[in-house]
Amino acid sequence: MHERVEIRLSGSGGQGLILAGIILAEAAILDGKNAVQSQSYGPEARGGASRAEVIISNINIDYPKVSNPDVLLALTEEAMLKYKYDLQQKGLLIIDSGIEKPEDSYKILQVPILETAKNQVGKIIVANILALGVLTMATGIVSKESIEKAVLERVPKRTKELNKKALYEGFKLGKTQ
Amino acid sequence: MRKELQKYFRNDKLPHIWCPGCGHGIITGAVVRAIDNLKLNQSKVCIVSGIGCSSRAPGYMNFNTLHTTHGRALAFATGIKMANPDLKILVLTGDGDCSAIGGNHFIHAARRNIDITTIVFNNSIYGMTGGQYSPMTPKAAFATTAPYGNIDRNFDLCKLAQSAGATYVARGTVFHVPQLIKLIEKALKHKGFSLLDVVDICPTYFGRRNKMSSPIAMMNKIREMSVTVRSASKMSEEELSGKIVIGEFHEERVPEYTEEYAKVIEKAQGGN
Amino acid sequence: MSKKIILMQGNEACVEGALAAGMRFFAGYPITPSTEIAEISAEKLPKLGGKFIQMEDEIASMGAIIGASLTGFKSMTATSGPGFSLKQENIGFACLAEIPCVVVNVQRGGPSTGLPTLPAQGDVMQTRWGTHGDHPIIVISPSSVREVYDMTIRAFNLSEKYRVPCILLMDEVVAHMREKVELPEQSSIDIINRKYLNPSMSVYKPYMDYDGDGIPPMMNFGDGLPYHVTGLIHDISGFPSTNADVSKDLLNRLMSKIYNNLDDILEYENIYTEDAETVIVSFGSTARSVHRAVYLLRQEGFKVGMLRLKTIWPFAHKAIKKLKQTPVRNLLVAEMNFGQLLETVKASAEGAFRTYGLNKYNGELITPQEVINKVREVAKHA
Amino acid sequence: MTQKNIKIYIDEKACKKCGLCIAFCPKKVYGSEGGKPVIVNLSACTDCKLCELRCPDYAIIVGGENIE
Repeated sequence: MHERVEIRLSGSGGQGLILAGIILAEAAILDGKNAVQSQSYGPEARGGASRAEVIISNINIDYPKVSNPDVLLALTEEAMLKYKYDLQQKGLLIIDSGIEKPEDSYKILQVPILETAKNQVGKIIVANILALGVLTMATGIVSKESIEKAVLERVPKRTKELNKKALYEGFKLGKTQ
Repeated sequence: MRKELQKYFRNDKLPHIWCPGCGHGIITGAVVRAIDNLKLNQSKVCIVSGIGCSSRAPGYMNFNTLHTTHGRALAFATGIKMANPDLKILVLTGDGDCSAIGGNHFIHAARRNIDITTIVFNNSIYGMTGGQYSPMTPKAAFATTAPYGNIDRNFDLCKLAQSAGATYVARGTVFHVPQLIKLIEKALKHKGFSLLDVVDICPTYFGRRNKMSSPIAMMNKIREMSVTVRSASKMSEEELSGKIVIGEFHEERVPEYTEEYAKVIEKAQGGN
Repeated sequence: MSKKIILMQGNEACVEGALAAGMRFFAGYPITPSTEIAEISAEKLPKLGGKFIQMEDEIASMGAIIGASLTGFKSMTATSGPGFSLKQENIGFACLAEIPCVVVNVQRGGPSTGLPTLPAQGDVMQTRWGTHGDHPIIVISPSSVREVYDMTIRAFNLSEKYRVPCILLMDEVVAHMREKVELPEQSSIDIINRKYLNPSMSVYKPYMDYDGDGIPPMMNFGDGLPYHVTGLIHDISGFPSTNADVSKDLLNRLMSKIYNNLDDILEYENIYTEDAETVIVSFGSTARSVHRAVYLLRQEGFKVGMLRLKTIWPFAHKAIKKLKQTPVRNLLVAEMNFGQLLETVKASAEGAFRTYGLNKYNGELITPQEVINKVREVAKHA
Repeated sequence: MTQKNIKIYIDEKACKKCGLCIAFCPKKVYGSEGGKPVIVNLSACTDCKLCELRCPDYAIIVGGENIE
């Protein structure tokens, strides 16, 4: 893997992207790598475009911010338009099917994250975990075992099964491409 | 000074800095007598003050004494009481210190019902800085910063304390000293936030500017204007105008803050 | 053996470090970006029998920790921007009355309400001179989550040892980022506690330099002999004095107890400075960008190094002095402000180096690329 | 009712001559000598101790036991 991989997870406030970022970073640590997680931090607690950023590396991470993401996940069009400006030309853009696909030269993976969370898993609220499944399969940045362990350690006990199901649906969606 | 009271004073620091006829010495004497009557453990008493003439009192008193910043005595005292609830905490404060710069700390200490006895040396003026009007200066009174008469409306500290949540509220005066000592004893025995508003005299700054330059004239004014809570209850608002209502206004038993926090500790450590 | 490796937020590491150092009292008031420190303290302190209180404002919080410290509790408060401004008067009280306490300031953009959620390093001078009058103070600044943990412990140790408020100067980046950390076992941590007076003494003079080290031993309120503490200039017995010699002697002792112990207090890190022509001075999260830039520039063959200050105040003049014995010609001071530390570095350099500032104050962390660009520009001048 | 062996001690060094004791003694026990209280009518004293309690400077002791 690269010395330093930069991932940006974006969507609207309240979609649980910061939690997703934390879980992704924890999965990387479980894999024995270094990880730094940070977030944009606005005054609004809900709504608006929000992002979480994770840097994963085999060596020490000094500069803690994402400058040119290798991967951008966007769950809403607003977030995609706001945050794709500095995605690397060879980067990967993962977007929800509800978003109009941009005419960019990035590698684009468009999958029905929100719809699957709502209809297959049964709760739109687990879209963040489902997205992590997609991202894991599409990038191989963290191992499936570690992301599963990290998810189960972070989510509330009574939602473990639901989140596990979401993660596995994400794995499936990530693999289909 | 009476022999049995000497141990409560730092005798090498006396005489105090207060002007002739200043009521601060009377209140300080009453506090010490109340402590003696209750036989409080001297090494477990902690007296905290802010800034101003009255806040010099702890310096003369032989206890754990803390002379803090202007208006902040209750904040420091809250830290002490929280950390060590075994200590008996008194806050000695002036009317400006307590109700202006320290007003916010005052209402929140009352709201928490933390076990602190606050005694306000209420002489209606800033003495240390030379006679400016305070939130307790009566309307139309004169002060160096109110040369045309004070237009500010003044606080009723007892009403403020009670509505903020204080669980013992009383008012005494430097004229009615035997009653004052009893009120201080009651306040000290009360578990929770107790406020004692003590109507005090400042002949030097308040008196001179308001045609009462002698302490005797100021004392006479207190004597004339004082009515008991009981008599006041039968008087109209008009009749009460300008009067000083003295006695106990409020007393209730409400869970005390540090006792409530002890329950938080219990809960956090696995109890219920 | 160390504890398990986990992902931890800077503000969380601050509380963990404080608890490891023995903090048992926290008073605070919510303010971004320091609030998590209060929230986590509220949860964790009572579990250890410690006390947490949310006061009515920042002023009260500072007063409360001074009060608690006087009863023997290791005490801390945490704040940011406007809240740090409000604490200044009582920080001065703690300096003069020599009450150990730790004040965490998570810097955000200012002045005034400024940029509450965004990073800055604009409080460098306020930490030194925020309260009025001449006074000593110790300010230390971490660059990583693990260092937040270590430095919070160090803040308590320094504060207890020297009876001085110690300010942990963080910034929003370090406070809010989560990072992999490996915390040490409690048994491997050095803890320093305040000096107490031999309890057999029958008279206690709270400001008497019994041991000749400039640091008077303490006694807890309620533990025995009554004594007086005041924010007025006081003599060795603790009582107010306006005597000229008393005033002079007290201020001299307050200053010398810090300035006689600089070897113990000052910490800094030199990276590639031995052969560098340009050295970048930085601290806090900015130092991480600088580190990245130095790494990249070295790969290109640039003779560049960095000096990272861990102790901000007192200023590490000796670190600048040592650079005078190296080939360094340029000093570049990178900070998220208009150049607050730059002025001190310039004075310390005494003309021995060309000094430049790299200053950013738009609510964003300085990037490695910006550092690289500035180093190239400086190299052209040379 | 008067008590025979009541003594009043005035600490002249502590007294700041405010006159409160003289003015407010219910039995007019004190007279003034250049502002300082002097005892002019000891037999009238009822041992009420108001002068002692109201003295801002702790300069008065009323009663037998503590007086040298």
